[in-house]
Amino acid sequence: MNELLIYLIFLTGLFAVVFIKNIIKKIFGLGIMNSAVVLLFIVRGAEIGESAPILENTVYNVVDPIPQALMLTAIVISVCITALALGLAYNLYLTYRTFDIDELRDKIES
Amino acid sequence: MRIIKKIIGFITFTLASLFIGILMLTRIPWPTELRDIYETNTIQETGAPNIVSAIYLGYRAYDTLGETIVLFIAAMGTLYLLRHAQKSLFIATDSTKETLTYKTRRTSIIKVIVSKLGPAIIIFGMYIMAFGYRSPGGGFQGGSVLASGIVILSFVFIENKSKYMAITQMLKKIEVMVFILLLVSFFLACLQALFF
Amino acid sequence: MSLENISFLIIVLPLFGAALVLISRVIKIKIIRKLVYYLAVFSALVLPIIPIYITALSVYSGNTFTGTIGGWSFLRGITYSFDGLAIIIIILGYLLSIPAWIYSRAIKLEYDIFDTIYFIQLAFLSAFAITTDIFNLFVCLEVLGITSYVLVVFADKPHAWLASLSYLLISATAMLLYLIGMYFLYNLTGTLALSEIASRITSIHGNYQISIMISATAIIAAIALRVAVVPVYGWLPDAHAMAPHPVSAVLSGILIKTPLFILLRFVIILPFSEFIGNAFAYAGAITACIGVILALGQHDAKRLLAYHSVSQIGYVVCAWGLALSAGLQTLSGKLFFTASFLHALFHGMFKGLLFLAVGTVLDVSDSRDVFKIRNSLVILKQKGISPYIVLLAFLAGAFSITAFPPWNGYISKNLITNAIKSGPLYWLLFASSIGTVASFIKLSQIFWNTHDNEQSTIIDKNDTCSKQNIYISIALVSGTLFCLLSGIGGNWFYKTVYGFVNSLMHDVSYLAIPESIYSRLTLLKTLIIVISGCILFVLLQCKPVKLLLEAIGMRKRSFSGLFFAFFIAFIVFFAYLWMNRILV
Amino acid sequence: MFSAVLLSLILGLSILSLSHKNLFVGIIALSAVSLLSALLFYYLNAPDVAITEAAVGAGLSTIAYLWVFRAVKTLEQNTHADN
Repeated sequence: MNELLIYLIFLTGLFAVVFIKNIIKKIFGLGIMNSAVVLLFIVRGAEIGESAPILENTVYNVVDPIPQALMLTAIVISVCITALALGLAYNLYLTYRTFDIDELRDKIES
Repeated sequence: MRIIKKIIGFITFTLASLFIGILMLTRIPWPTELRDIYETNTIQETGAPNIVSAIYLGYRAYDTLGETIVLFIAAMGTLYLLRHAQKSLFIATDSTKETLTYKTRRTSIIKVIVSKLGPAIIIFGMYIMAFGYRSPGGGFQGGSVLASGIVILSFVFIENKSKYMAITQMLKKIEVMVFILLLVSFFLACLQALFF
Repeated sequence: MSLENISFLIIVLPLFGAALVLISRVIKIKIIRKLVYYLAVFSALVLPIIPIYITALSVYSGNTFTGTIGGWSFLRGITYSFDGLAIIIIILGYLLSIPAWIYSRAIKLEYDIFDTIYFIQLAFLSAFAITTDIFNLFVCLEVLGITSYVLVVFADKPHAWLASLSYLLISATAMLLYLIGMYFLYNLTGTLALSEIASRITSIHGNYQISIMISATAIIAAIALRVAVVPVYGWLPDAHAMAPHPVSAVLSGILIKTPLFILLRFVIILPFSEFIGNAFAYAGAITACIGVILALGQHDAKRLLAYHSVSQIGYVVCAWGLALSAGLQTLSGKLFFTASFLHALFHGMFKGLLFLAVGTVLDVSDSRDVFKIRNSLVILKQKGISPYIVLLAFLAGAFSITAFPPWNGYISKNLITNAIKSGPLYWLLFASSIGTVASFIKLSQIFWNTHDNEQSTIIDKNDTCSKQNIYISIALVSGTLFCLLSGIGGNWFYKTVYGFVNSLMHDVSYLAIPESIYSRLTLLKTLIIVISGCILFVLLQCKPVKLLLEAIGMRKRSFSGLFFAFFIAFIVFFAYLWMNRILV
Repeated sequence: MFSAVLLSLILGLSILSLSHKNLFVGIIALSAVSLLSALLFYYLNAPDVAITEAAVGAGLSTIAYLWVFRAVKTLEQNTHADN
């Protein structure tokens, strides 16, 4: 059930990146896809344990810490990509006053 | 022609997403081997009760270095882009100069709330940084909380542009110092790995 | 200090250089600032040669070292391996980035930011070469990706922004697919080290075969996107044509090849690697052909060169795939792999040189159109740049890429084609060689003299700067010398690379350079290719052919087309693997 | 069950953020997606990821989006004023 929902979230993002023409929404789609991947790792990694991976005296049987550590990196990288893409989109908007990617290509190549 | 292209697009999209779906929906029992290894060894080897912090900043610190560098380059590239955007805008027309002085409405409600909330956020960020090894959090998370605290405060307290420029100069210096600190700590970690 | 720690200096020194460049930004006193800056450059570009040399000697004698970074025990840390593959890639990176860096002094840039990013890229090229951890591979790919997006942006043109944005969007999406593929492999095997995945995947191979295939497809497609093989090459011409010239040289020379060779680390862990090799061989040969056909229809000089990068990477991919399908432990596999790497190295040299030479011409003339730029020698002379050095560099590059005997392209291209011997792959590569000749005759038109429009060459001489021109000359001359010397000393290069490939397989048997490389037959073949290239060029002058090629080359491209091509590659590749499974 | 509810909320919000005409609504919806995933991470025993997602996904990236949105809005108003 959870995986199916995450898959749908991923598809929403992918659809936006491929088919929506507005650059900002493409970048939204990228963020959503990334959230879906992070959710996938965390949801599956939480299956094997029942407490947070912080060891104290009474804690045992923790969830898998590896996906969590990897996803920390993935989240930060995704935000960096978003920021750079936004900078590029803003510059393009400043010059051509549009966010539509096909229109931008036409204006640039003419 | 356009319609054909669109149909091809939809078909390929559907097929590719079907494959991704197979990958995401295959259920295999999650492996526990690495978890067990970390559970038994982390405290002896690193001294940090928080396993995620231990992995993020210890076992896989090399990944974190790469991630920090991605962050650094993205910040540098974005600032470069914005600087050039403003330059080209100034050249383009004189009338657009005003576009860069934003007229924002700062009501007193925002001012009061932010001036109370900002320091609290900054202290929370410092707490997360300092106690990341035993409670959730760590350097990066704390740093980003701290940064959002500073950003929120700067929304309210930067009145004119000259002050803003002074702050960017200071931030530039902080950026350099932090990068050097990062590298120095990396070197120290290397040395520690070599000699001790 | 042990040898392994010295080897890590290869990564640490350029990072240190990048930090020093940043420090020099905030120093107020001018002399100290310059001193720190030159120290940074020295430590990033020159100093690492010593650890590279030491490590290379050790690896060449069969002494590869592996371990985990930071000295943690095996499954916990990130594994690395300094082996033959890593060393040849590091050498490729350093050899080509030094001339490009020298050239970058001649153009207007914000040097501190540019240098920081350039050095970081150099450092992570080495990091990418040594890692054998599947997640660290992802991080390194992201670092290389983000540095190249930012470096493309340095051209400060709207074209470059759009090119960078399209590259960013498609490659970020592909990297997410990589993560999903990695998720499945971790779920299946419970480990991140590639060697460990390899040993576990064979035992569970039967049950989850389809899913393993899809995850392998996802990871391979994400890396193949960076290599720009046939369906997914769409981002490359824009990004490479719009970047500043030294960045184009680096992107074409280094950054599209390293992912291919590192892909080897991933592919050989899979149980069906020889099928993947076959698929790549055919994709490479088709890439070589399509790249040339598209290049013939181009007007923009740098875009034409970018399409030639696509075509030449096709040769590399083809030989790489054949090496994989023959198996790296066999003799012919090693031969193919060596030929593939040599072509990658030599292509990096001559394509970098071509980008720099043609870029110099484009900078001084008003147009980028191959059919409009004329008299460039005169203009160059007026600008104070020595026209003969530029011409020589261009000719060296053109002779190399068209595989003319003493230049280096001759060695590597003929190594590949002679090793293939016959079959459809051979003829595809043959056709693409003919097209290359025709296309470079077309490109050399920019140096032709016409006497009718003298007025366009009136430019005031005041904006010339002799210091910058010296940098251009140094870069171009050193590139020309590289091409010539590596062509003459091809035997030595072959021997060295072969030695590294041997050390990869823990094998010391030695194979001399195939005698047929300077044989009468090969020379005859070169002659045939050159003559038919000339004929093709004449044929291209007639109207209908020209119009057709232009219609193909200048066709309207859309952003979503990039994604459709990516999906098609994904589907076809998976279908190919699936068919092979049914047949076997 | 709780996670399924949260995930369907996230799905709905992400569709809203992509389909709504106003970019501002999209930005806020995206920020809400990040916050809800942070909540889910906390529920799934991943407090570190939750903090990061809340600080970075909902904080910093939303600020970046809002900055671009505001700049674009001012530009639009100025062009209208010029015309």
